[in-house]
Amino acid sequence: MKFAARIRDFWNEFKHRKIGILGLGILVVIVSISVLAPVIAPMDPTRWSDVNYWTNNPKGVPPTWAYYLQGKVPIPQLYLENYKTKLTKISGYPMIQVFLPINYSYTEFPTMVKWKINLTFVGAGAFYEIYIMRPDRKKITLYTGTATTSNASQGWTVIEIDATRHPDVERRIGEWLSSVGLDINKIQVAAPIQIAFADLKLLKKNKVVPLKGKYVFTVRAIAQGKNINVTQFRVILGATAYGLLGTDKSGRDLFKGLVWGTPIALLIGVLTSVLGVAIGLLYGVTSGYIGGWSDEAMMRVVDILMSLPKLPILIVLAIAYRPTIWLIILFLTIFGWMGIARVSRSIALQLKESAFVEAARAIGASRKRIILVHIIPNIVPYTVAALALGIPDAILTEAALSFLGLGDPSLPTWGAILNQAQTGGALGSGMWWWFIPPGLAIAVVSMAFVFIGYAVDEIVNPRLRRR
Amino acid sequence: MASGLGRYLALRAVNSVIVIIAVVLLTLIMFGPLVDQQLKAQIEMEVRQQILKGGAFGKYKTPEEAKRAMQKAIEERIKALGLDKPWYIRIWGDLWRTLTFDLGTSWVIKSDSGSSKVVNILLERIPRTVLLFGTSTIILLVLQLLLGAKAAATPGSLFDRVVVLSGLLGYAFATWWVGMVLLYLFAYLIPIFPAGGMVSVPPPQEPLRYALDLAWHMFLPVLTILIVALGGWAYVTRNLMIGILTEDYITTSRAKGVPERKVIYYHALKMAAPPILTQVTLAIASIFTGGLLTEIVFSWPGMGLLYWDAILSLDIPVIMGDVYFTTILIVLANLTADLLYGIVDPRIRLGAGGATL
Amino acid sequence: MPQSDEVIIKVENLKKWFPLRRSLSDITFRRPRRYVKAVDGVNFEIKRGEIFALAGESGCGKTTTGRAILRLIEPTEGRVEFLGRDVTRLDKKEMKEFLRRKAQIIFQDPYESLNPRKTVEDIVGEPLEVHGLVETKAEKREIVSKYLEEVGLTPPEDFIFRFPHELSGGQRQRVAIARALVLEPEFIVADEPVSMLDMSIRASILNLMLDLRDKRGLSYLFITHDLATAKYVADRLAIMYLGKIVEMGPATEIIDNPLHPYTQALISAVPVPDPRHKIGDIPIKGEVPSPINIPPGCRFHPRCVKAFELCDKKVPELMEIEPHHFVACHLY
Amino acid sequence: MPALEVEDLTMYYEIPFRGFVRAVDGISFSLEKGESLGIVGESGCGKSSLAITLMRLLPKNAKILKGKVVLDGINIYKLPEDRLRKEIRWKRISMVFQGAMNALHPIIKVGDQIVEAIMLHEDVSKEEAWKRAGDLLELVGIDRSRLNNYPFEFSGGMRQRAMIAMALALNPDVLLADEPTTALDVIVQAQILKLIKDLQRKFGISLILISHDVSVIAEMSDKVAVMYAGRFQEFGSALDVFLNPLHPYTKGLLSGVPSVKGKPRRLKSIPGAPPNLLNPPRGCRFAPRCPFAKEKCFEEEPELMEIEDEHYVRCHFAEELREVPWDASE
Repeated sequence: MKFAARIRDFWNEFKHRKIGILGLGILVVIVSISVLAPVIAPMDPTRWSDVNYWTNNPKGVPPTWAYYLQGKVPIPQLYLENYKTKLTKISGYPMIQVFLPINYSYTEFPTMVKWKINLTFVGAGAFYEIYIMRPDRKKITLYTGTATTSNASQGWTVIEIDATRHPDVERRIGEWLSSVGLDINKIQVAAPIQIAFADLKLLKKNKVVPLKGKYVFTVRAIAQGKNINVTQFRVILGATAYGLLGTDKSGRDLFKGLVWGTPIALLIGVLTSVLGVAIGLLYGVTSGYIGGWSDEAMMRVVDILMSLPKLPILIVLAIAYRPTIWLIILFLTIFGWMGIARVSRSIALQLKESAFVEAARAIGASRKRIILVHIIPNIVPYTVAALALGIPDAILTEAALSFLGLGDPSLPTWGAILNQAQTGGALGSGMWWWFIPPGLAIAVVSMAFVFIGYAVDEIVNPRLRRR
Repeated sequence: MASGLGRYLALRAVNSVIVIIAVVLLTLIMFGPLVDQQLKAQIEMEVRQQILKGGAFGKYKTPEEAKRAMQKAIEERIKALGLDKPWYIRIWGDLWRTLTFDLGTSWVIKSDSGSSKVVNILLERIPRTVLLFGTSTIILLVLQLLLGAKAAATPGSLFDRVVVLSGLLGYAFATWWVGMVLLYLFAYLIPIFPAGGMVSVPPPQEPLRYALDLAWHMFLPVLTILIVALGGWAYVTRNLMIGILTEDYITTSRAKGVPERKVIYYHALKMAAPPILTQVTLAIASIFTGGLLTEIVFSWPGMGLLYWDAILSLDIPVIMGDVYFTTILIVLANLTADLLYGIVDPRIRLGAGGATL
Repeated sequence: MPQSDEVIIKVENLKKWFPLRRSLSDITFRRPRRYVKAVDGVNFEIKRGEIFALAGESGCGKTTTGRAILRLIEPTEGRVEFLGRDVTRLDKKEMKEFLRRKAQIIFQDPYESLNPRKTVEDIVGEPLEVHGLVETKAEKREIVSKYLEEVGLTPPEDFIFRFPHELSGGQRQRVAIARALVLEPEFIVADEPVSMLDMSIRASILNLMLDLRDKRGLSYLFITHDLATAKYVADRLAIMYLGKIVEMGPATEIIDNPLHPYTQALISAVPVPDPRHKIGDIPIKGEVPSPINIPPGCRFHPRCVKAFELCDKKVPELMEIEPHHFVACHLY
Repeated sequence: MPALEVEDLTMYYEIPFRGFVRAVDGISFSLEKGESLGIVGESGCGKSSLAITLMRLLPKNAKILKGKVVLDGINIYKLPEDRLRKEIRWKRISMVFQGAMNALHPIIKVGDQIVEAIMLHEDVSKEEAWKRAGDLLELVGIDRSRLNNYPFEFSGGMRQRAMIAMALALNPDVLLADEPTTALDVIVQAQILKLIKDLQRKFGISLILISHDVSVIAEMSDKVAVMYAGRFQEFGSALDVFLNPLHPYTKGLLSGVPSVKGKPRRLKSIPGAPPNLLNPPRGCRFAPRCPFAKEKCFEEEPELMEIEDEHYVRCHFAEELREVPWDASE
């Protein structure tokens, strides 16, 4: 009852502080995001760094809304799977032709072209060719290949190719261009494959604009044997914008990364800070209450730990151990308790000499009782603010470590995303959606705790109040 | 009676030495096995090359014999270098070598002048980092004193609120990220500043132009550090000043007819200086580390960028050397702050407890 | 007055020396450790039902004496006989079961002596809990209420749930007295119990203490810097200077007829609430020396206006100059 | 013409979210040259607020509602800030604070602090000012060589002496001493009080002494004001107020003060505690604690009335209670 009353008193003070309420509001939002992450952004967070996981996403495209803001309509991600098959024979060998048509009516080029073909055949081997039929009746061969098998009776192959920047595709397009009297090296496009969608007349006038109309992706395969079949033919045309926050150069959905970064940041911040405060409190109180020589020694240890250069040592530890998130929390905790220890000690020293502790000794209270009943409860309020301020500190330090590429490599932490942005040249290629949101997220989460900490500190530590 | 300050500084110096030794020992313990592995692999390769190319290979009758001879030669080399002894014995030698600036050779990274000696690499980098931080810290100190004092003079005013808020926000933003944003805005979107580096390529020859070019390159990184740290520092000063401005001696000053400007910028600020310096001691390491990362963002070729390069190429000797010198710089900065503290506060200088009872 | 001849507490040659921290050079040059001789050989006794006041300026050792008697700080030397037992030799268990129950203390600052996070009930009830004297909450509340009534905090139900910051200074001091009484002690050290309180309520606290003495036969060691208060409450009075008692005797006798030059100076310095009285020159020289470097001989001699050649050589003994009136001065 | 005249001075503090505290409420008095006025009151009665209000040294959240402070014919509340600073402060009215410990700047040399006061107001050379500072230290019984010391090298008593020396540096007309001896031991207190008294006589300064200690006020003052809840409750000559108190509060206060002189008597206290000035009681502010209070006292606040010649009391029943001692209430 007394406890409840104290909480109510505290709340009455707290609710007058706009900044504290703002912090609390942000906190509620980020906690909700963390809890709802599997619903908002379904994915397996441990596969963040697994490039295959993101292979079908467009690479490095901005958020959809940014497109609309510019008054443009982005191309959606197109998955083409409805193909038609035609089986014939050529020189006695079975030949299969597979057609995948698309009515392309967009003003921009697809950012990515990928296909996946499952080819089965009976015989020694198979020859295949992938080409595109354009609305202007021009045919561009994009890729050719042969499949062989050691098992003479049954063979199969999967042709999965990202044609966007594939050297073979680039060469083929170059050949086609020179056949119409153009030089691929003089044309400015984001990816060579896009030329396959370009309006040839305008291209000759140095304008790279898509040609609207019906395109047909075609696979033609001939088997050196009795039989041939295509069991799957899928073409993915990459969108020019993606989701709420776009993708990075590996196609990772940055919105998902941002969402999943939230619980990770909270976990790191809260756990580190709580552990640090608990250790610091116990250490400080012990040191201060015992006093004398051991206090001196314990405080010297704190002094030295405090003067250690935190980041360089974390770098060393991270390189030596290749840490998981738990190990990082441990390392951060090691560096995160000394401040509290100092404060707790100095308060413990004051309290130890205070009249009410002396009064407790005079009535015969044991040392244990004095520490637990009279000293710690009087220090805890001071540590609440430190607890709140320790969280952004831990989050920022972890982010710094991840930014250096030394975080837990499997998880989508905000620092890791920023590291990828830095190494991926996000600034130079103007991919603001890659590095602005994660940094803002770090700041917003940190702000929540800084604001709450400030408000709490003003209440429990009234010396800072405006006079 | 200078013993007060002397004793105080001696204590801090002992502390600093312990810190340096602790950091070096820690890096040695952490990296010992890695370095060993690398060294041994290198020896093996060298010996193999020697035997294969030196024509000695033909002397051996069987491959086994050759292998045994090779193994023996490798072991001899290892023994000669003392690598056969366990790490906890060798570490003291390594410690001594490190402390005396014998930092060995790098694995990958070379200095601008082409040297592979870690010391040379670092000696090139340190002045650049010191330049960046020295400039930032001095500007920071001066501005925060002015802003903090002005905010404290009118607590609750708009100006004061801005200082408080920017102080709080300073806790929340990662310096290096702010650097990324500024760089994007002012080097890519509106290209008025260079996209990185310390000087243009090729650097201007005339000293004045060189200095201007340097300043132009320094502008954004320094601004970054200021944006993030200034609010926080000013906020600390403001809080100290607000406390001080309610003290009796300030009332005395006002009662004496001291102009308000002098009350704030002399009487009160003088009193705030020692605790501000204490705060600086605590903060310096954190801006320094924040700034090391800022170097990376701005490709400022100092000790921070060296961390980045060394991490990417896993050049352990360079990382060890960088850690060592970072520690030394931080320790020196702190000692300077301590020394200044002793100078501005006569109570420390003359030894506390000077009052007669 | 329920005063008897039974000696309840006897202090013999009590000393408390605080060692000074030795600097590095002290250790290297093997300089002897130096001490703050806060209490340096104090002797007195208090009878049952007696109020014995210890007065002096700050730093004279009066507070340290009070703490050392209760072993809230460990005395360096000497004997404290309390109810026939030597307090300085008690072990931990005896301390708790004997000294901590039979002797209590009231502090100067009622704003500091109560834990700000505890209610009045918890504060007053804590001694009962520590000593296992109550089993149920109801029992505790009943006893706490009884003592709150006794110290004038009525009705007790208005106070038990309050926190110290919800009380006035006088009320807090009453809570502190209730806490001291709840174990039914026989002896109380009152360390400047009214000096932090407003003038208008001091008398009520002093009167409460006097009433409790009359009702319960309590004995007090009353520590004060204010001789006017000492004269009002004390039966006997001792004046301390630099860790030693310089004069001791019946309170009115000492104040109306001081013999020691220091006592004389002290009394002449006390302001009087009468506009016809004006402060004159105080017969004393200089300032109090540091208790680290105590002057040889009579420790008051450098400041004494009546000092003669013997004073810096021989330490004067506390001697009975008039019946029950002890003075440590070579003049007598 | 009186050296200092204060009329209806009213000052309040604004407490965020809570309201206003009228710490100084309608204070009027006048002080002749060379006269000393003692203001006595308990903690929170507004006596220290009165001191800073008189000097116009108000904190940011304090506002003057009305009133004037006339010093030598000049209303200092009408003066612009910089004239006040240059012409009045320290030159006309200087101050000695409580605490001794903290009233001097801790890390500026004592000499420099005194010199600063001199040079702010007088056009003298640094050497001249330094010499005068030395003379002032000697005047208060400190060796002039100690000009070079910092305050922390002084004892409490010496610090207060140095403060007095600084206060006298410009021969002020009025010296305001706010609890000048509170943190000091009795002997030092007596010495400092004696020093103030002697110097006041010597230079013909008007003294305003503020203290919670009834005895100190009695020893030092010609006139006495008893302050309670932001208001003067009784005002008159020291002899009148102390020997013939008319206000019940004064009676109660005096009957609770022990003395080393005279026969022991049973001391009496005043029940209850001072009111919270955020919500002062209606009517007489002392009524809730006054054993003689009647219905009228809770409804109507009395004026400060001149009951006897030059003896003012703020009590409806001062006349009726004239002969009634405080004890009668029990």
